[in-house]
Amino acid sequence: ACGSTDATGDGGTGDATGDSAGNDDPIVIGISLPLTGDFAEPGKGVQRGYQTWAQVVNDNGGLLGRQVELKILDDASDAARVVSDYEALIAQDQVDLVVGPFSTRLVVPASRVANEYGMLFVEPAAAAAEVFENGFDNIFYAAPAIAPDHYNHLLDYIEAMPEDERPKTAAVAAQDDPFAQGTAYGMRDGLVELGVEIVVDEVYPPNATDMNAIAAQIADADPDVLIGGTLYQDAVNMILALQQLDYQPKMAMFSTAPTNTEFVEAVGDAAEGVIAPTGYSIESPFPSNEEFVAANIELHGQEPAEDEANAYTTGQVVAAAVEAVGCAEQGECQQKLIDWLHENEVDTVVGPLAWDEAGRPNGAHLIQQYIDGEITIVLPADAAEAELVYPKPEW
Amino acid sequence: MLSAGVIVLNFAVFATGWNIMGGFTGYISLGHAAFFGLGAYGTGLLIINTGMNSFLALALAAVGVVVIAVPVGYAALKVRGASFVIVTIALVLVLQLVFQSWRSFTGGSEGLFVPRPFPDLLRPQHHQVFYFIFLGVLALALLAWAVVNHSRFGAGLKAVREDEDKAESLGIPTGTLKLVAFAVSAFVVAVSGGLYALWFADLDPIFQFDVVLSAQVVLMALLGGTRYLFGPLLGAVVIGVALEYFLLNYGETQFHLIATGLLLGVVVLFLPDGVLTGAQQLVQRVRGKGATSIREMTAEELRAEQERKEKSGDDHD
Amino acid sequence: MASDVILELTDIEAGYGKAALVLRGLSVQVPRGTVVCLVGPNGAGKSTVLKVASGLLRPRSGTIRLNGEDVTGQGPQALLRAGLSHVLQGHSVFREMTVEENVMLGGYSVADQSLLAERADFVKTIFPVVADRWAQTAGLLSGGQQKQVEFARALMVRPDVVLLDEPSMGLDPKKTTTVFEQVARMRDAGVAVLIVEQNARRALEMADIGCVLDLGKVFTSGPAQELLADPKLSDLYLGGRPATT
Amino acid sequence: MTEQTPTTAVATSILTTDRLTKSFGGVHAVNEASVTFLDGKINGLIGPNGSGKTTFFNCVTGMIKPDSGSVQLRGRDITRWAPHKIARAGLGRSFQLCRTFPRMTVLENMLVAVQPHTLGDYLGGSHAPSTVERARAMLARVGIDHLENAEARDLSYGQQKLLELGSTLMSDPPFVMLDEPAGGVNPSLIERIAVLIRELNDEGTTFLIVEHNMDLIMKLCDHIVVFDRGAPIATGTADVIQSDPRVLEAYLGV
Amino acid sequence: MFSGALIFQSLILGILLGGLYALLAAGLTLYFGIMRVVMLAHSAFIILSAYVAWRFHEVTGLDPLLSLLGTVPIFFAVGYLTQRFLLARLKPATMTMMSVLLTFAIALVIEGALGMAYTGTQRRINISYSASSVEFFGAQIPVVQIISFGLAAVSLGVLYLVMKKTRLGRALRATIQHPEAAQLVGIDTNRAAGIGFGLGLATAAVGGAALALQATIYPSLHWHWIGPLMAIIVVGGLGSIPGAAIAAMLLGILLVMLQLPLGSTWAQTVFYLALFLTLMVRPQGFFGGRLAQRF
Ligand SMILES: Nc1ncnc2c1ncn2[C@@H]1O[C@H](COP(=O)(O)OP(=O)(O)OP(=O)(O)O)[C@@H](O)[C@H]1O
Ligand SMILES: Nc1ncnc2c1ncn2[C@@H]1O[C@H](COP(=O)(O)OP(=O)(O)OP(=O)(O)O)[C@@H](O)[C@H]1O
Ligand SMILES: [Mg+2]
Ligand SMILES: [Mg+2]
Repeated sequence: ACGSTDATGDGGTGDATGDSAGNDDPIVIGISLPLTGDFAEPGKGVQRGYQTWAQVVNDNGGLLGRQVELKILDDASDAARVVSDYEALIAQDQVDLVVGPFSTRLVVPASRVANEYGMLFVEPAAAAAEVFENGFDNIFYAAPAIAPDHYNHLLDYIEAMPEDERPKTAAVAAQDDPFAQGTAYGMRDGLVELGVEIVVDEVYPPNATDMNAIAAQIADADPDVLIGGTLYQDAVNMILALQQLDYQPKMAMFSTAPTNTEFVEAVGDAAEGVIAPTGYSIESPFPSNEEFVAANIELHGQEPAEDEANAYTTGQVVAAAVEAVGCAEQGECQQKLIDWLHENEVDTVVGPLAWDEAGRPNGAHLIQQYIDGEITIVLPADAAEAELVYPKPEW
Repeated sequence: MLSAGVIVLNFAVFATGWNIMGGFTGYISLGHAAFFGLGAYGTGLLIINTGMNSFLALALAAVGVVVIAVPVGYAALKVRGASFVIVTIALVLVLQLVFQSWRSFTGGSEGLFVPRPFPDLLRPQHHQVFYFIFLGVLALALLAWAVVNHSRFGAGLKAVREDEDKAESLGIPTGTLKLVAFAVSAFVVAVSGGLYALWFADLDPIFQFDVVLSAQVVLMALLGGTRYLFGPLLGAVVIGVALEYFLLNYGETQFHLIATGLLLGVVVLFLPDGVLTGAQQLVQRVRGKGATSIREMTAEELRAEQERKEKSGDDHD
Repeated sequence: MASDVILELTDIEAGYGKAALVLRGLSVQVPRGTVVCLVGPNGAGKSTVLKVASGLLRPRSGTIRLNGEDVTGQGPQALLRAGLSHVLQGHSVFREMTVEENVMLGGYSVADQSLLAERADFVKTIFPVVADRWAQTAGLLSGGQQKQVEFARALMVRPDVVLLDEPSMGLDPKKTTTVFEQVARMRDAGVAVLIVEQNARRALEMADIGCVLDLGKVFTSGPAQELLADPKLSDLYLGGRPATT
Repeated sequence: MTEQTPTTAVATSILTTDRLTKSFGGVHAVNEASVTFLDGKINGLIGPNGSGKTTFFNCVTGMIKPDSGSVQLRGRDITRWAPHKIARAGLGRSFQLCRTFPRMTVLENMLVAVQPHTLGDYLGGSHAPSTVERARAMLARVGIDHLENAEARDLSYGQQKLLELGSTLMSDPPFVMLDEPAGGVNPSLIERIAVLIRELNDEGTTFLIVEHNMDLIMKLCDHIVVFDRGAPIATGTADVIQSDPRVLEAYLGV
Repeated sequence: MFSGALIFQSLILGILLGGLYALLAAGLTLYFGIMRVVMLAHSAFIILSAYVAWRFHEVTGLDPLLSLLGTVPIFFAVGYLTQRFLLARLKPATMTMMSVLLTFAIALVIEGALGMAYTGTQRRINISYSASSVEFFGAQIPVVQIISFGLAAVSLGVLYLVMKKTRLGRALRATIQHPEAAQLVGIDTNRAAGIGFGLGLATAAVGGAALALQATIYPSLHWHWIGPLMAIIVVGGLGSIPGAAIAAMLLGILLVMLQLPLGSTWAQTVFYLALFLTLMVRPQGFFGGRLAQRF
């Protein structure tokens, strides 16, 4: 057995292997996270979210009256390690439950292991459509929507515009990453159906730092809408490059990046008017949210971001299933949990979630926009804090 | 942990295969990760696209890699030393690019899932099976190395390592020998790659075509000693275990990188000929036979002896 | 004579790395303005003597005196500054540099540019090939041509002691004559020359003192002419009967 | 064409070049050289430094490709063959700046020189005892048998030249080309080398020797070619050469 | 098809990028030219310097270029010491091969250290003129790229003069070609080699700062650079600084131009194609560098 056993709260750390018979010893939940390597940053966020969740659960008396204990291994963002980690957790350490790591790349192999051991596998990260096409019944995505559906609200909004005001042309630049592309192409295909012409459609490798060439093409085509299938830094670079070429879109959207707290510092005023989908916002109106935000700030000294929220949501989903089914150990219990989740809806910090047979959630993402330097929810109307600004101010 | 054992064995096969080229000819290739990756992807793609038997696919893939290795080797072996190293590095980098970009065929950065050869085996058994398969392959690789080492083919390769032009003028077809060695070693490495694919099932360009992987393997070979049959194996065990250790104990930091680096540095600086050589020298030191190269007889005595010989007429042979 | 001995090696023991001794308690003296010629079988230790004398190889014991000062253990640069230069055996041109750069590097330790230019012109006159190939890469010259460049390089400085390791090797008869002439000139200019030659007869004919090395010891030494005359030595070291030309 | 002297008229040629030419940039290293060397004889090739002897060697042995002209070995055209093919055709050569395998022992250096021919040989194990014996004997003949186990890089310059010579003779090729075998070799050893060469020649090996050591050349060679500026200026026996004014002027000096 | 304006724009960007490549490759070819060292850690040092520039800006808020005042001398010293105490220990016979591994090790250590200190997060300097650009015949030229191009041009010029015109340059080359003989003409061979290496790293320092101005940096970024740089110095002819500069220029332009039709991933392969082509057609490289294959 290896790795850091991580019992949150005041509860001291204890080794979590083997005998989970006596009903008062803790429920051990195994997780492997990319705490180092390419995905270290989001990985740490997810870790915070899980820790916050465990904290909250334990403060409220635990699950089935048992304390919750997280057993977190580092996979160094390496698919090879993810697999061996989950094996170790399930086979050696005999953890009672497992939940997902971060990033599609790591979730896919991990979910396969879980599936082979027949374990329930709720995961906070893999939004890409492909994840749900492996025919596994044990996987559940704990977020409002999978990548291609992120912009649905925005598409509705555009459709609602009068014909002549609608944007005519759009450019897509997406990183070669299943999630980033998923979001961008969801929007792209939606626009195409609305008769918008795609004038630039570029893919760049994950390690690309030089956006000048792509920017040059976009600037040259000068489309109304800019869709960035981005993670974080690539968005910043693209915006800088486009500014250098002084191209001004009417509407510019980027996945993930804008919700990152550092975004504004990085691009300055250029942030104004930028649109981004998000599965979560601090202001989110759903009941359990306040508790979550408070606990996260208390525990980690910072406001939760989407990664934390997704992890927390994952926790809530698992918890709901466990409480409902009334068991949490390996064996036939797992199948019960799986079946229950397929039937029922769960209330979470990102709203009520239900899943189709492949584990796809049924919701759509909130649409946010930077207005007066603040990222504000603009869609859907019922959750909106302000009107969507179109066309956006120059950057 | 069984899977760790499999990984170490995999390294051992890889390193031994590498040593068939690097050890004999002294051409340090940092490009063998390319053959590893090609072997892995080749096997995977064959199974997926043709649905043929896994091990048949493995064999075909390995042969395919040889077919690729020959022209590549032909180009790379035209240059010596630095240029060769650079080419081999480039080979890995370019393949990584290609396999990442060519989504439709390779699955791109989403990676590739290789169906298991024994779908109905549970994972622990699965590991066990592969543990022994790898053991077998390792034995074969070692055998291959030993055969070359004792053959005159090997002698020719060593001559290349020492002075290629001289070797030529002695009638050694250096070009051909190098190419053969390159192909053979590519083959072995490809097999280890293919097996890895069958065992691990998830392939990703970033991890399969990785220069660092090459470097680690070279490190293993050097550490053990490229002039010895079991050198690479020894190195693989040491480094394999060490890497595992660093990752587990310092995983949260990038320390394992630093550790690998330091290890490599130490080996290159202080054990460039490997621990086995070091050990051997130590033994000699103890035995204390400092073979003197300087003649122990004055020219006078020598001449005298000569005359005696010539009288007794047993001059030559 | 011992008074104006400028280079003096005493009881030198030296060897390479951990291998056995090569020089086994050897002593050589080189007086000002004389040519001392070392001869001996291959592997006797002749080059090693020169390497020790010029600081390339540290002796395990024994002392080296230059101009009466103990310079044991000092490096080549120090000794060069103290007025000792050494031309290596075999081929030591800077292969990838032009003949010019090679020759000029010979004067690396000389600051005065005009002086260098002057000496450069001089070596050009005695070795035509140096002039002809001035701008060409030295490594591409023929074996003998390279030796000439090396010797020319050595002529760029005017030291008190010169160590020459088989300067005539690979040179055709004419160039050999030139080289030996130059050595004689140096002597006449008061330079002390310690020369190793396998072209033993010609070397001894020119030298003042001869010194036969074997097994890393001095086998015999004495006035060059006497050594030449000694039939046993001829037989053992100098190669049978005198040259037929 | 170069003049043919009575001695050579009878003997058949082993190596013939026809207007062989190689120039580097402006330098005509070998310039339309048409020469003939005699089978079963000890041939000499002399000439001033830079007259093209080594380049001639390199062209003949395939180490560098001539610009034009042809090389014939026993009437067979070997122009532009790969070096190892030429070596297998029975032509061995030594290098002027000696090339040994530095990290192999003296004995190994000798053994590598004995090249396998069939695939069987290649995969076949280490050398036959007889071969090893021959290697030892050869080492004794060139006078470095006491260094058998020393690594080549530890040898003195002259010792390396001797090793070079030994390994060249090891595969006993019928035709041996030596580039300055005596350079840096101790005179008494030179005599032994001379003896060795004679013996081998009596045993039927043909030699082509480049040397600046006139004693050796004049003592040994039956047939001498004098090069100047990349082309032969005189051909014949020792006495013929030594009395040739051009040779005196260009090479020996007076 | 692409509009003339777009192509012109790309051409300009290509030239500027080529300039940067030229500087980064120069150091690499320098080590090789004088010491037969394949310096795999070169790009790692570049990234290191970039990080220094970034931190410097973060902490002091001053212009990142000012960090050069510190990094250039420090890197020089580091290079000097690296050569004296690490590379000098390698056997000359196996120098080329072993130096690859040794510098590889150094690269890993640097990458690891950066990772430990600043995590794997991507960083980018954000300064007043990051987004500004000047108009040039209808093409928009980013200020930062003009700056880095200028830096490259200047340091290249200096480097070239040092190598060709100074005693030092000669001493350096003599040292690698025949250390013993070099000592005997009075060259302090250790010092010479050390200085050479120092110079190389100094260029890395400059290159790093230039890079930091216009791109994102993260610890493992050096892998992204080393490949193209290696390709450049082979195409240019190992050891030839002008060769490297020309090759870098050409490939840089080609890269940006090809990004239009091929997209940036495939465009990257241009470096490797050029590399393999060179080996096939002219292994010693296209500009000078006659001796590539002998080492
Ligand atoms: N670098 C070295 N390492 C180990 N041993 C060496 C080295 N160089 C020379 N030797 C040994 O030291 C002895 C003397 O070498 P040295 O070069 O002084 O001989 P020499 O008299 O110059 O012979 P030659 O006339 O052939 O040049 C030789 O037996 C040689 O084997
Ligand atoms: N690779 C080369 N590039 C340029 N010039 C060369 C090359 N090789 C030889 N040369 C020139 O060709 C001429 C002949 O050289 P070669 O080595 O054949 O002379 P050699 O007769 O062997 O002289 P030596 O007696 O000094 O060995 C010389 O002038 C030399 O400078
Ligand atoms: Mg000597
Ligand atoms: Mg020659």
